Amino acid sequence: MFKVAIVGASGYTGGELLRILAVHPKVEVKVATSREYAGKPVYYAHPHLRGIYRRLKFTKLESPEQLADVVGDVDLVFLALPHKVSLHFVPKALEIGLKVVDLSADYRLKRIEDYKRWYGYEHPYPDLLEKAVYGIPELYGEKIKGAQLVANPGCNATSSILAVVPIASAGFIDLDHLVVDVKVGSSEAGAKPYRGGHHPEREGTARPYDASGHRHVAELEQAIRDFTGKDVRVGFTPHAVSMIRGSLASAYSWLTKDVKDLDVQRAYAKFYAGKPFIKIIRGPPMPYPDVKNVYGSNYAEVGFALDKRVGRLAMFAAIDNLMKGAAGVAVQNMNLMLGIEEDEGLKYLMPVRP
Amino acid sequence: MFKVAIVGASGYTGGELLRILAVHPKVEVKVATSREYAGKPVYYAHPHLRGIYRRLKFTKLESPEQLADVVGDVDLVFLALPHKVSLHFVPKALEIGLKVVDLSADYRLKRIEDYKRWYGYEHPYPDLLEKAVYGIPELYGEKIKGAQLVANPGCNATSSILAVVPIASAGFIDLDHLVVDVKVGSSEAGAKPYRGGHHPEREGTARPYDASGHRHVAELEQAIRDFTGKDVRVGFTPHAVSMIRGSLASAYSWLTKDVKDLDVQRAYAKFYAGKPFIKIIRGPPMPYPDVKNVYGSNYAEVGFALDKRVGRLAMFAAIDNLMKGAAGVAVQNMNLMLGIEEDEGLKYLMPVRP
Amino acid sequence: MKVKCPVCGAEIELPEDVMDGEIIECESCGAQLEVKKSGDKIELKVAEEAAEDWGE
Repeated sequence: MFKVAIVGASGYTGGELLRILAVHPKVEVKVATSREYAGKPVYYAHPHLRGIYRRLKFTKLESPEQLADVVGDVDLVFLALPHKVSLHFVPKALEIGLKVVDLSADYRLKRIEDYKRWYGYEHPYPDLLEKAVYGIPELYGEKIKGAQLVANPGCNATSSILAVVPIASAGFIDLDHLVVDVKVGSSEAGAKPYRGGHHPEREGTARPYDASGHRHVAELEQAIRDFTGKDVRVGFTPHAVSMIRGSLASAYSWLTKDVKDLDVQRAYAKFYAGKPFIKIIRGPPMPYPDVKNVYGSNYAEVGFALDKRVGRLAMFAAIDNLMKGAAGVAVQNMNLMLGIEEDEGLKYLMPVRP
Repeated sequence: MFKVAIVGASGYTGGELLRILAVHPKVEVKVATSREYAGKPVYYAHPHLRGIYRRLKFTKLESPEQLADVVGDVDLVFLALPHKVSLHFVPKALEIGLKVVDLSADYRLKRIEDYKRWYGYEHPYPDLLEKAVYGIPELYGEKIKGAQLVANPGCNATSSILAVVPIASAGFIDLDHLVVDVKVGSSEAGAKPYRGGHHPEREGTARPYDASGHRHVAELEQAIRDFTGKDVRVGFTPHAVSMIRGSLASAYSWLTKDVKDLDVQRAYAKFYAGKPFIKIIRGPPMPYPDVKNVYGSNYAEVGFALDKRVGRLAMFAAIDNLMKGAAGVAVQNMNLMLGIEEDEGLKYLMPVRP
Repeated sequence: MKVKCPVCGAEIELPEDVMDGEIIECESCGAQLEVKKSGDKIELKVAEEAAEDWGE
């Protein structure tokens, strides 16, 4: 039985980690930390988990130095801390021999200059950037198995990558003309109230944000670089839409080869062969991905639409931003790092529809 | 006092026409037809209009031949009939001397082959196609003033056109690489229940539809042709998202000239100078358009985002699909055709927010 | 005091006591203009930075 700790467990992602691990037969949550809820049972932050984690209370953890005492004897730690806070917890956790799944953005990018541009700071641990493995199992599964440190991906980056990379690496789209338009639910911004996330302001909205360049694009460009060797610049615009969960990426590019629908489907099928959480969608009953088909689960629906008249290919991926986009993939990474079946635990979480 | 008739007045668009015209000081709704609700007061189909249209009942109208008797003595008729039904009503209405605003798609396109391709039929009245004026006042206002027949635009076509045409005609984007991604509310599909519009299926969804070519693109390509002389093919993908009203078009292309934000803003300001229903959005407090800012009104919010790093321009427009996308613009066209102030009546309908 | 809108060129009437940093809306094109006042020189600049509170 493996033991894990969740640092920063009172947020939405922390709640999802607890929800998944409650049905994971080979892993036990030993520690769940939260400054705000320290001393309280976990259901204070996650009312739907009342009666499920009977003895687990939130413990206080304020600085990296306390890691050894608070989580010392676990096998793996999930760091669900804000960006730039996680930064200094990771080295400490590795130092005391823990495997780390970091859900922040602090170790996702390989190039120092990317942190300068997208996050505005000089990364203090460039050596750890090398060591960290980017946590998308469908792309980097083998490396994740042997990893000590996995950087969990951003949710909008995940849906975009799952839609685009198999086709980019198949080499039949014009990578100099690639744009991604993401529609995402309100839970993506986390549990802290702010004006844009206030229900009357969010209900019924459809609006772009960070439209002249959103930081998640750096992860998409990094993955395209890894799989095509090409250094591309992608247009990327997220939109806030009126739903709680879901990230739907719609990527558009133009064909550089005369391909048929079957060729596109084959490219996805080849790339995702044997991957338990990817569903490739084509034809009836619903021809394209829908976030409602993966709600509350770790599945991703991937699909496409070839517009022969225009020679344009649309690539789609629908995920639950809190699951395949955060906590679900974190557990998937944990499984691989601990040598457990990739879908263990996660396979019990069926999509909830309607 | 002008008199108007609404043929097919029991649907959502019919209800919006009644809602607007109830506050229009210079126009009176003489006739509202509906086969299904014939003999019933209008609020049977539109409960929110109870007590507003005291004496107006739905009258039966089944074939073009009955037009003369049922709506004979009005000045203008709105045809809110399904596609290919309106087809044969228009010639008859013109014959008896009525001005016509046709809300169907039957007279929107100038080229016969477009009806072949997008609607699958040989258009029986090519001469009327020439006569019809495409009903977007911000583009064709002068022609609409003198028109006998106006073809009201499609809602997703309207938001796309309002976002793209000013920039396409300013000549600094690559029209060979233009895609439009539209997010639209459930009311766009009309009042008739169908599986995809069933609340449990629609609530919380984000999914593409008609993704390999939606007929509204023909209207966008026609407008671009009219304003640039270029025959372009545009990628166009609508998405069903979880809201009732709203059409947000996000159009993407690449710059062919070194332009700054101010140049883009100027292009919009110049094109839309003096147009009462267009709001150009830039900077605080909300940098981009939001459908919630135009809900229930005839306004359109237009905005943009220049991604200098990628050399990509995003063009946005947010409208209420039932208003600026259907009934609102129909009344705007009516005002122009009858020589009334363009914003008469419509100016009383403030956006409803939050 | 008359100033030209930097976006559409329309003439904008500014009150004498207009403050530095005040936001003026151009009547004709709706552009949001920030007043830059140094000494008696007044200039209107398009308000650019996006308020963070709306984004995620």
